[in-house]
Amino acid sequence: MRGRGRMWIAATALVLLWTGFAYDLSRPPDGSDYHRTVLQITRTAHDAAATGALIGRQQLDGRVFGPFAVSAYRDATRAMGSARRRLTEQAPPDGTSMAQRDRIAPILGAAADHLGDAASARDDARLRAAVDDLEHDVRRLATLLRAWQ
Amino acid sequence: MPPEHEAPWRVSMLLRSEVRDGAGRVLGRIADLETRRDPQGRETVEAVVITAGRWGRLLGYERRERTGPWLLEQLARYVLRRRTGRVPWRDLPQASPDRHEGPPGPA
Amino acid sequence: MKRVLSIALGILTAIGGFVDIGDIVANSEAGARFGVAHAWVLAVGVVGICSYAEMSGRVSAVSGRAVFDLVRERLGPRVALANLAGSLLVTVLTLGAELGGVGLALQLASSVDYLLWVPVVAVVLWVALWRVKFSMLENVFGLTGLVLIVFVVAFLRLRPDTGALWHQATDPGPPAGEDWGTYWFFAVALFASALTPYEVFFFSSGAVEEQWTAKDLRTARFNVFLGFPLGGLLAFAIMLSSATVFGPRQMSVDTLAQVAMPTALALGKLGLAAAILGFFAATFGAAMETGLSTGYTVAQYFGWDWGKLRRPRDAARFHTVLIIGIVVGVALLMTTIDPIQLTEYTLVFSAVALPLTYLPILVVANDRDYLGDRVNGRLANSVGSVYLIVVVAAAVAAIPLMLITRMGGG
Amino acid sequence: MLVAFQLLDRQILDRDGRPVGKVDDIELGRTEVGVPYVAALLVGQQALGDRIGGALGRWIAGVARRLAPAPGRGPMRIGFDLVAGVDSAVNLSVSRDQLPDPPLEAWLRDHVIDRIPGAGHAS
Repeated sequence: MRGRGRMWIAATALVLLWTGFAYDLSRPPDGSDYHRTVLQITRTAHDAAATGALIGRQQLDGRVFGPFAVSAYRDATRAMGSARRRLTEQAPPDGTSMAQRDRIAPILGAAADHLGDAASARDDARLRAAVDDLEHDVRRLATLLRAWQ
Repeated sequence: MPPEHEAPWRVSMLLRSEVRDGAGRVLGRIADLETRRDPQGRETVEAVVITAGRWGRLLGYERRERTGPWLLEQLARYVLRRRTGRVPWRDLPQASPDRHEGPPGPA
Repeated sequence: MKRVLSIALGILTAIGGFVDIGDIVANSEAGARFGVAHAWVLAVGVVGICSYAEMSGRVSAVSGRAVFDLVRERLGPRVALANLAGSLLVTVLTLGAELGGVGLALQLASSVDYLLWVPVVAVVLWVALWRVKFSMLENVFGLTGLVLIVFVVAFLRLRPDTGALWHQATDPGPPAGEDWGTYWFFAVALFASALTPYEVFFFSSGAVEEQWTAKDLRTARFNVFLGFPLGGLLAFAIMLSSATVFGPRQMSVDTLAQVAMPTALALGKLGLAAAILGFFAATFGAAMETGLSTGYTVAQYFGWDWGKLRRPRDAARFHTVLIIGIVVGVALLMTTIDPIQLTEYTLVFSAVALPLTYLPILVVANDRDYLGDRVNGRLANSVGSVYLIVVVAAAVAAIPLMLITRMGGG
Repeated sequence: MLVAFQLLDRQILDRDGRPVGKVDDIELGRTEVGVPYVAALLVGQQALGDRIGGALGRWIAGVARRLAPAPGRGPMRIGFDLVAGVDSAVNLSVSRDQLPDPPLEAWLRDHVIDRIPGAGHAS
């Protein structure tokens, strides 16, 4: 009997914990949740752009070989894509959030384009231009990060 | 269940069964069996080691001798609740391998 | 002369073999986000693995019993079965992470997606465990792993701001923009990366299989006490170079390409190639060890025949477990989970599982029935007891920290 | 001797130091006056499953029973008179080849491992 009683307690605790998790995951996001999400997205985009810029610079200096650059760009592009996807997936719950999204969205778009430019650049001149653009994006994203943190 | 009683005993049936004293109070659970070689060369059970805690067996700390670093010694004592004892087999007249009731205790 | 050579070989192999995907990922990530504020954790981890490996090596050499043998004996079949389930889960997760690491290293060298590499790597791994002379392979990969020294060279070439690094290391804590929760989450991950259970399964099983004696024990102590700290130095170099390159740029690390970047920055193509080769050797070597460890733990629990020196048909159950372990590891990666993320989870769970094997070893290392006068001395017991507290604290804290910090994501 | 501590769950090695299995349980005989004595070591997942108990234990024992060559034969028994000595392992005085093959090992060897090329080569 004692064993069964303990089992009931454990089962109840498990169900409660699970319900708590489910509630936490399914409740509509409020302003502070959205703020955290935007912050994460900005950070991901910043890192991806910075990675792209870093590889581009090394490519210009002849410090990396082709396959490495290809897979590093691919990683960065994938991260940038997921950041943009997350931004469109979640609707901003209030006015402040909307303003945040509207500030970050165009930068993400530009950074994604520049990342693509760098990854597909066929000559040094184009690569240099793309890297310069990316570095500009990185600075803008870093400014936003500092402001929002 | 007569066939059950016909089947030979296994050590696992005895371990963790309760040992009671004459008044029916639980002394503890069997943690180990102490054997001695008899004249025919068989390892016969001489006594049972009982512990009061719920853990029958804890890393060998139910043995009498002191081992282990201080920290573990304390931990083991706490879990075993310090009460380990030894009951000679002949004081367990109606011993039977029943997990739930345990052998009726010594006089 | 030959003996000196074999000792040197052992030490070098231990250095190269110390680092695996967990060390690579944890050190690089922590370095980027926290500088060297976790340097002390690495030191604590290295001392821990030294004491743990020394104890289990001694127990196995003197008693002829490997770690999981003793776990079953001391904990009984039920608790040990739960223990086996936990340890096996962590070992298979680690195997998956290492296989993913090999795949990623090959991707960096070839630009072919790692998912295409993983099945190939798995088959090569299985063939290696099935019939190749294992000690030879172990030495080859251990020695090749030594090229990770490139991170030391890269760090020195990067002209680091040593004053700032020294300040971070001596006054540890989260920098601006990070919180204490994340700091401790990374501390647990780093600790777990240095003190992985599979290393000890592998080490003690090797001791039993190669029938170590007291003389071998002395050699093994050399390997442990020199090899592991020097291996830890390689891990530290990864942290340092990551801190130097990514710290000022406020970047975090989440891909293997980023981990390798400092070597390219400092040393160009050659340095980059060395880093990638080092990743490959370190992860493949660790994949062999974790693969074998899945078989060791199960076989030792049930008392089956096991070992890398046995003919497969004489240890059919052991080899079947190995195959299943590798297949599950591959299946894990085929869910397309990011291997770096898998590594992070693996570190959390190995922190949770560590006390399960640490405790029985500490107990047996004190048992005179087993070790006679070779039981732990006062120093070994003081260190062992302190680490018991540390290991339990890390295990208790790991999951809550993971949930609170959302895998350190903030 | 302390039966649970020194015998139960220890590794069994044969005359040549090769593993035979674990002491998964111990069978007790009764002397003329009814005092139990150590009669045999029980080896294999059947005995282990019975000992673990619960659904998991029943499953382990059930699978082992199904694999056994003859149904209803019970777990492998090694008479205690075959035990030469007990240290960190239980050492037998006979060779493993004189004991019955563990069913799971035999099944896996014949159906899986032996079918893969190179199974007979030591590495």
